[in-house]
Order: sequence, then C-alpha cells, then structure tokens
Amino acid sequence: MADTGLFDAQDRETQDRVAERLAAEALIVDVDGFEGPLDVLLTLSRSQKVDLRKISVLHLAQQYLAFVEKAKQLRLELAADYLVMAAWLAFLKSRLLLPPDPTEDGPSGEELAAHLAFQLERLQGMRDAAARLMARDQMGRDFFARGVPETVERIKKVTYTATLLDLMQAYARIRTRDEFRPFVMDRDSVYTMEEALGRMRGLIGFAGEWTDINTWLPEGWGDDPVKRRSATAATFAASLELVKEGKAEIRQDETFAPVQVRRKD
Amino acid sequence: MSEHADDKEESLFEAPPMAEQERMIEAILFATAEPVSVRDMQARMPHGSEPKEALVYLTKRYEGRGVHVVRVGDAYAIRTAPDLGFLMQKETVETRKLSRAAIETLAIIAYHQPCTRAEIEEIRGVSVSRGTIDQLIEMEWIRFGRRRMTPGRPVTFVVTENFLDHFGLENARDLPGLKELRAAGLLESRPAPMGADAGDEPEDAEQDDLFEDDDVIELP
Amino acid sequence: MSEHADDKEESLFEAPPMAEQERMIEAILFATAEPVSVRDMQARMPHGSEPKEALVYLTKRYEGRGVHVVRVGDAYAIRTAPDLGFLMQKETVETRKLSRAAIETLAIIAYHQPCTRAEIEEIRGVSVSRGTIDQLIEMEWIRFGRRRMTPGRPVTFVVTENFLDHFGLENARDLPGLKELRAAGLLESRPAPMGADAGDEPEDAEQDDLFEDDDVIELP
Repeated sequence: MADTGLFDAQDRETQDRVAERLAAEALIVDVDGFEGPLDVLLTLSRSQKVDLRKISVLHLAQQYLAFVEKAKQLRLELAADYLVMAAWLAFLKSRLLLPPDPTEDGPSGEELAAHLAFQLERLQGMRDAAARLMARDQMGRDFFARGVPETVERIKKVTYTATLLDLMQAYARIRTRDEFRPFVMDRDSVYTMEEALGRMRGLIGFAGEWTDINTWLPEGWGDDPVKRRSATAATFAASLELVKEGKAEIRQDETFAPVQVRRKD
Repeated sequence: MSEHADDKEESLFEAPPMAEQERMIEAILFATAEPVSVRDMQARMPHGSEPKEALVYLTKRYEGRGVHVVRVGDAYAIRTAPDLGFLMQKETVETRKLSRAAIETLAIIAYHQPCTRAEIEEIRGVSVSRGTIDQLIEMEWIRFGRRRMTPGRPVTFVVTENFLDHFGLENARDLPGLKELRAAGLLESRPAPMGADAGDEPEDAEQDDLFEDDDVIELP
Repeated sequence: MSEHADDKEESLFEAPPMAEQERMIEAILFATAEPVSVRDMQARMPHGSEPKEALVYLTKRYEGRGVHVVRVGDAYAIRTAPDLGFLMQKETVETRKLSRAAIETLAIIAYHQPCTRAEIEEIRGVSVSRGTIDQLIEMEWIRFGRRRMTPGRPVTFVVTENFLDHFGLENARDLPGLKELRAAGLLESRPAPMGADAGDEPEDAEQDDLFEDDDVIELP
C-alpha cells in the first residue's frame, strides 16, 4: 500500500503534489490489491495528512477522478463500481463548487461530503480496531489452555416415584379387573335405534296427523340433554327406517324446522 | 514474543529468578498434553534454569490444593487431587414413574402383607419378575417378612417404614378399602384400554423394562 | 429415596468451607480446556457451594503466577500467562492466516454486533464474500444472532464465547478502543443523505446498540 511516510521534504505543496502523483500511480499499479473504491479513497485521503474529520472531500474527489483518469489513459480496465464512484464524486464535486441552488431539493454538497468523510473515518476506525484486535495476545499463540483436559463423566441417576393415588389406583385396577365387561360403554343414557323402532312400530298406526318427532321420545328421556340427544337421534333414525319400509311419511318445512312424521296409508 | 529475545539475551548472563522459573514450569505443566521430563523443561526454559529445583517449590505450592504436581515415571504433570475426582462427574437425576408392574406389586404387598410371591402372582394374574421385587427392595419400600408356615416355607414381603413415610401413612391398615376407593371415585374411572388387558401383558416386555432399570440403579 | 428425606439431608449438610470450595473450582478449571460457567460449577459442587465467591479467592491466588484465572463471558477458565508464550512453541497451534477481508469483517461484527451482512458491506464499501463469513463461522468466532426486525428480516451475526476466549476478552465490552470509537460516533449507523451512493444504505437506521442488550452479550 502506498505510504506517504517516505516524504519529509520541507516544501509541503511540492511534496503533496509529488505524493499525490506517486500515490495515484501506486494505486493504479496495485488496483487489484484494493478492496473497492472506498479503500482507494481512504488510501488517497492519507496524502492529505490530516485528521480524517478535517479532510477536504473536494480535494479527495479530485484525487480520485485523477486516479480514474490515469487508469483510462493506461487503458486499464477498472471495475464498474470504481466508475460509479467516479461519477458520483464528479457529481459531488460540482455540488461542492457551485453555489447551492435553492430550488433543488435533496441533500446539499456539504451533507454528502460529510457522509463520505464519515464513511472513510468509520472504515479507518474499523481497520484500526481490527489491527488492535489481532495484536492482542491470542490463545494458542501467546497463552494456552489446559493441555490435558479431563472429560467430565456424565452420570445419569434415575429415581422412581409413585404417589399414594398411583398405589390405590393400581390396587383398584387389579381388584376390579374381573368386574368389567370387555367392552365397557355407558348404556344408561343410550337409547338405541332398535328400541326406538320397536316403540314406533307400535305407535305409528295411531299417527294420522303430522306430529313432531320430539313428541315420540320415550317417557323420561326428554329432560337430561345427554339422554334427549340419544333418544332424538334414535327416534329420527327409526322414523327413516319406517319411511323406508313404506309405513310412514316424514317431512321438514325448512332447515332446522321440526321434523314431523305420520302414518302412511 | 519480544520477551523471548529478551530472555535469551539475559540468559547469557544469568538464569531467571527461581520464582520466575517456578512460573515457567507451572505454565509448561499446565499447557502440555503429556507429562514433561526435567530435560524437556530445561530445553524450553532460558539457559541456566534449574527446573528440578523449581519443581520442588511448585510441588510444595500445590500441596493440599485442588490439583497436585505428580511424578509420572521420569516426567511431571499436574493432576486433579484424588479426593476431588467426584467433581469430574456430572450427575443428572431423572425422576421416573414407577413401572406399572412395580406399582401393582407394591400395592398388592401393601394391601395383603405379609404376602408371598405366589399370592402376588395369583392376584396380578401374571408372574412377578425378580427385577420388580429387587427394585422395590432396593428402594426400601418392601422387605422380607417372616416365612409362611406352609409347605415350602415361602418368604413373604411386607412394606417398610420408608414406604409408610413416603406415602404419608401411619400404618398399612390405613389404606382405604375397595368400598372406600369406590366411594372416593377412584374406581369409577373406567380402566384404560391398557388396564383391561393387563393380564395379557407379555412377560418379556416387563423384564426388559427391569433389566434396563437395574443397569441404571446400580450406579453409585 | 423419598424427596422429603433428601431435603432434610441436604439442609443438614453444610456447604464445604470456602477454602475447600476454592480447591474444588481449582480442580474443575484445571481439568478443562473450555471455559466453565458458574452454573456448571455449582451443579458439580456440593449443595450450597458458592463458586462465585470461591472464584474471587482463586483468581487472587493465581495473580502473577504462571497460569491465571480468566473470565470469558459468563464462564471462567485457566490460561497460561501471556508473557510465557515463548515456552510453548510445541503447543502453538498454527492458525489459518486470515485474509484482510476476514479480519475486517470480524472486527466489524465484533464492534457493531448484532450486525447484518448489508451493514458489513456498507462499512467496507465492498460486498462480503460468502467464504469470509463461512470461515469465521467455521472457526467458531461468529455465529448467527437474532434476525433483525426490519423488512426482509435479515440475519445478524454476533461474536461467540470462543472469540472472547481466543482474544482474552472478558466480554464484548472489553474490545480494544470500543469507547473511543463510540465516543467518535463511529459505531452509530448513520444513514447516507438521500441521493448519496444509493444502495449502500443499511436496511435499517435504528441499529440497536447491542452492547447494552444483555441478551445477546451473555453467551450461554
């Protein structure tokens, strides 16, 4: 990388110009060694030998444009982003040189320049930080970890628990096993279709008028919702069976209206 | 890194102070994968060093500490103090529910004690594996009772104080009877499908279970 | 065994004396190459131990010695004193030479974490090659952080405990020059003025300063 530290002549201006030219040439020779336009700009900015905060962005823009110009003369292919940066810096340069146009909105040349200066300073800041980081004592080079680590043996210990409830339920399960039928079902609140059919066969002969099937539910099945649901379903299914047999008719005026049945003559 | 050069230069004139040499062998013994011989230390340390002497100081320094300087053949190493070996184990405790075979066996013993193995098998309807009994004995929930004065003088099992303590009972007679269980709603719940075919439970499965358990339990 | 009994036993046992606890963590730390968390020590030590306090004593004891107790994030480790590195030529591990791009990318992630790829590219002014990130992940110096809650939910990168360990940092707040960089405003994300080099702008302006976000700093 170009280093301006070589120059300690007294004549600042000559020195700067020489440095600039040398730097630009060095850049061109080494353009592959740069990591993009920001890197080039940062290198160029070093020739100003000032705090990056006080850098002359205008001057820097000129240096960069000179660098690109030189590359063109040498017919060097520059990557597209170098040219994009050149175009942008040319734009920035014109903004910085011309008095601000009040009718134009967008950021002023100064704002753009300040941001570029910030980017350069930040990149430099991160490079310095990286250098300081890498200069730290590092493990495996300056300090070392234990050479013979011992493996920590993992031991799994299992404890078993049971509660009194588990115990009693287990006992109850064993002692009552024989009491249960193989297929256990709550039959108390189930009204089967067979039952409903038997009941309806006996009654349908008396139903000359349309009657709501709800009135066909057996005694005691209309109150408990569980029982009512089972009995209603069974009665409805039995009604359909009777209709299929040609012994009854069934109708419903509309969705959710009462379902009615009567004897078919 | 520059100290290296410094040390070397200095070493032309005099060896580092003994305290410094002690630091050096401390670092070497710590970081080296194998025990280090005195000759090897000397080769690494600045000219004129006396690792043998420094080792005496270092060994003394680590006396009674968590790690010791030990001699391994001709070489030296730092090792964990023997009494702290237990720190190199990480114990994880896992709590598992007692297997169904075990809890049922336990329940039968609790309700029918003293109770022979044949009785347990009769009530459960399946044979009781040795592992199940062993596990309950190891947990100190059951123990051997008196032998039954019947042909063969079979051993009986009874529950222990630990059992009563764990389940919060004064006496095994306090266990609620079937009627009370029913009244308490404990019998109302329909047996799960698993419960219904308990009698068909393949013995192998049960035994596998217990072999596994045994392995784990036997760890200190 | 019953839990009840366990509790009783544990509370009857007193924690080991502090000197003994110090020996224990000494042994634990000597035995591993990786940093050990306080929680891990506590899990391995007898009930009631206070590794945190014992660590203070142990750290003091090793001050100026050939090996030191160092803090790495929430964990602790023993490392040789850096001035004795020259003794360890045999142990030196040849680390892969990192490219400048990789070193800069690492530094940017460390100082800006959590940091998106777009932010890295914005700062460096060039695109980040996949290989660079991959290499740093493979070295276990960076890992994925939380996704940024901005459009596209980009992934972020943060540095790892290994990174801290390798560079001898207690935590990410100890990065060299961090204060100065922050004071200079170089760690804030400053959006480019509209119309400036378009496309280089990071996805979001509100880069939360991660060094105050304990969640991410506290490496497990």
